[in-house]
Amino acid sequence: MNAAETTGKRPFRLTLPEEEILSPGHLACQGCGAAMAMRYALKALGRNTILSIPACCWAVIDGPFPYSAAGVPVFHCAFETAASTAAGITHALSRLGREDVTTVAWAGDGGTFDIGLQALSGAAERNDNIIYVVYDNEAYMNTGIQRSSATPHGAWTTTTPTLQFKKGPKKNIMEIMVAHSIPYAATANIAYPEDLVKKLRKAQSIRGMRFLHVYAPCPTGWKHAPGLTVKIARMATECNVFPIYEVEEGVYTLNRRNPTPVPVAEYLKMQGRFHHLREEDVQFIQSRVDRDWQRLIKLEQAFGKAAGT
Amino acid sequence: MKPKIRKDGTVAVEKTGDLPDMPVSMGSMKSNKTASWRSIRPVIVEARCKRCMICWKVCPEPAIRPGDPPVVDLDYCKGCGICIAECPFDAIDSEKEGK
Amino acid sequence: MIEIRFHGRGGQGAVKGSDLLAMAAFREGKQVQAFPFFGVERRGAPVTAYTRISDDVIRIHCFIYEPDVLVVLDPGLMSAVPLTDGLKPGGTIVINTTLDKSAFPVTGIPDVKIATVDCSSIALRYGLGTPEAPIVNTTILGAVARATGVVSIDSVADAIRERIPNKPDLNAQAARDAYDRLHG
Amino acid sequence: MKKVLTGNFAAAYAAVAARVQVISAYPITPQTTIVEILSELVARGELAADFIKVESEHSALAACIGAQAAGARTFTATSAQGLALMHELIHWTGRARLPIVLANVNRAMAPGWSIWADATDAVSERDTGWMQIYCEDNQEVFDSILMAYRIGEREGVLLPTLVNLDAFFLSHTSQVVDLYDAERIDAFLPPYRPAVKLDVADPRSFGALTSPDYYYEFSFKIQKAHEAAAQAITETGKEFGTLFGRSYGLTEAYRCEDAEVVLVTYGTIAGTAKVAADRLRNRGVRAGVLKIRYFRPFPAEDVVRILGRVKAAGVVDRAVSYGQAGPFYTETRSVLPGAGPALTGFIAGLGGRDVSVADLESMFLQLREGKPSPLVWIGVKP
Repeated sequence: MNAAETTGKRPFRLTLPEEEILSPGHLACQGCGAAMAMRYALKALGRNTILSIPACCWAVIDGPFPYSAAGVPVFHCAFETAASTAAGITHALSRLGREDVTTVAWAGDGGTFDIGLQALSGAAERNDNIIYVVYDNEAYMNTGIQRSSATPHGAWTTTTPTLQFKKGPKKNIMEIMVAHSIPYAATANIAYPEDLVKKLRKAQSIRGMRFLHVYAPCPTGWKHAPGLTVKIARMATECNVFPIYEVEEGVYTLNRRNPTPVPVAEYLKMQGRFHHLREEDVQFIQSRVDRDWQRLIKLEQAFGKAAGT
Repeated sequence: MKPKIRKDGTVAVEKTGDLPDMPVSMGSMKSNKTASWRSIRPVIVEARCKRCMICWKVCPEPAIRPGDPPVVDLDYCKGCGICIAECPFDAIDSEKEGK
Repeated sequence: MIEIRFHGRGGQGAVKGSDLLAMAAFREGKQVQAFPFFGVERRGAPVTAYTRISDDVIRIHCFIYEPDVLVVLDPGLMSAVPLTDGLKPGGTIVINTTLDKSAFPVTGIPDVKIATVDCSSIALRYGLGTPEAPIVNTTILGAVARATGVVSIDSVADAIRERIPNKPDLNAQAARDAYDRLHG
Repeated sequence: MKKVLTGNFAAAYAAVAARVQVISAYPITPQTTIVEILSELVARGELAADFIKVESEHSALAACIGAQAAGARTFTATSAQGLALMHELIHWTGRARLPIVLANVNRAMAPGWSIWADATDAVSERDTGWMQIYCEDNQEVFDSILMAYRIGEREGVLLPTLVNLDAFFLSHTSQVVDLYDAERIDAFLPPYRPAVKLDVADPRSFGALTSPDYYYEFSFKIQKAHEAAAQAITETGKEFGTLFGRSYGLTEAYRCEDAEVVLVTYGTIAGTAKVAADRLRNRGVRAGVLKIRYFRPFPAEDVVRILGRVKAAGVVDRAVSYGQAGPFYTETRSVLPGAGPALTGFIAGLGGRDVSVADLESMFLQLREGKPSPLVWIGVKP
């Protein structure tokens, strides 16, 4: 027995809720960002949570019949139905008097940006009372790394080989969701779990469609050492590849500014999926990252709290 | 539906009659020890550990319990090395498994 | 079983008329069936609808090929479509027209009874529709009741009041008016 | 209480009588009035349900699946292209063993665009684990939906049901329908209380990755559920008769006891075939009709028992399985012993083509000629 236990005081402080709802033994790859995202999300939301999970890495991570790792009820649904299944769940809960339960649609980028976009748009337009979380690892990882519309310019995937790497920008899912006039949309990053937890708790306090775009690296698909997951994720935000911000009722708030952003080249060189890029490709990507960041700043200037209306 | 749970936490579903009507989980993935996935083992060096609990925070499994010092649960640690990479005090050594 | 076929143009309310006739018969304890010819209906285009009335369960579910009664909401249709095809010998035709029944000679079917009434004028008097497009479906049911006796005028009026949300009493009164004015 | 209602209204009122808690549906001709009347009844507070007005049929069934899994009784309705769009989730519902009830207005598949009656849409969902009922009239639509919940929710069954009504011949046809009274219906159909549901107090995952070690057994259990359903359908159909005065079974045999020729058929054609049989009997032809109510579970015993007594039988399909024959014909053929009656398959009424009493009389008479054929197209232009 150590001193802390006898005195009841602990010589350490936790910055996240201590309770673990996600159980170990799940089937995520070593260093999986999506597993971290779920662990944090459940810490934020608590046990009164029901998940709809479509085809995505998490359909496997949760474990095969007769097991589950999530620790909360999960309905494994069809690929394109995370939002529509969750809509059904939340309406049933409301009808059965369980307003204390949070319904979460939990999908990958393919199930959100691509095949599930129609159902997501429908649920957003109806303002169904769900939290929709997309954990974005920028490709179809569960089927073995095929490009999705969340795959960034320049990336290798098995369907965008290095000789013909992904051309064109990643779809701006946040702007699509903001265009639906939903009450809350935010980006978050597994490298900033306190921010992620705070945003999910804020989302939980709001009714209607709430959308979280969570950045979740995939060592397998991005070709980096599993130990670098958090470093790469952090760098994505530090170099403005993945800014973290919130849009509440149309009001933009940038949660983090980088006085001197890390060059995008630093981020790219850590991942095998970008190793084929030439200097001019890297410069092009840097120019687009800068442009998108400036655009976001202007959105905050125009539609942020300081804009004053 | 009352599943038979074995001592190791696994669910006994051997006969058709043991099965529910659809695939509904009856046990926790906790019965699935993932130690065998590991080729490196994180070893927390107590003397260097400042009890910041970042290793606990970043573990994707979770396989680290907060404590004084924190404890790695080697039944589940997959050896991803995030805790090693993220420790700001270089207090977690990496040891090769099966050496 | 009595089989009645309605002929009108899109917008005149033939389908609703067939339904109201069934409702009236139902009020008298009959088994009924009413349905439109399932076209892609457009204003002005010829429309057909059907009503079956019986003391027994109605099992048949096909179009009416040999009607006992024809109800014609627009006299122009008498020459525009082969309307009297299949009409049973001794059958009845009720026509919305300003003309006398002698203007509608029917050949090849014995003992056809023709009843005419100017439903358009009656409907307009009660404010049903516009001079260009009077709505005559409720009005003509009064004439059908008088000419065929398949339902009473009271049942027709009750069915109209139950099922027509807009101007129910005026619609019912128009039907009674047609009943009274029928030249049979 | 008796009312004159179209088939679509009967379906909507049945959902109300069943006190469904969540509705999710998308409009499509000729189903549209079902969603319109339910929208109106929910808005007026006459039905205490959430109506999720989704952006597609696919989402309609997905939402019903989520709601039913969370413990609510749900209802949806569609037709043709909409049913086809749901197809993936039709399988999902069957394998998830969720007793959802779907009113499907049988309509032809495009192209060319056709909004008219044809059962090919529903028959294409044969292998999904759903029960399938085909209704002859609007009363049967109302009664079948009520019974579908009772049967589907029964322990050991837990299956969804497709309740089919012919486009326009029922959906837009007014008939007298007895809506009974609410107390008796409530006694017949108690509230939905599933043994297992999405419940934070008992967290489980539903439908996870299932290895070959178990998938096979889950499939076996669906087959067993259909066998249990056949029993439940018979029992519930009798009980329904005691309570409401109308009994139902997997099939309905009409004047088959002494029949020399029998037409096997379904939907509204069954009713017209009964009229044809009556008229032929007046002319000395001993004709009978075997109406198939349930396509799944398929009523093999009834078919064998009734057709085993006759010399010649025909199956009238308002659907076709291209490259083979009428789907009800092949099913009927498959259960009959080799020495069974001479069996002819008729295709009739596709795409809303009217099937008249005269057409059906001609089919009966063709059976008497003793030249069975698996595929006869009635009325096809030469």
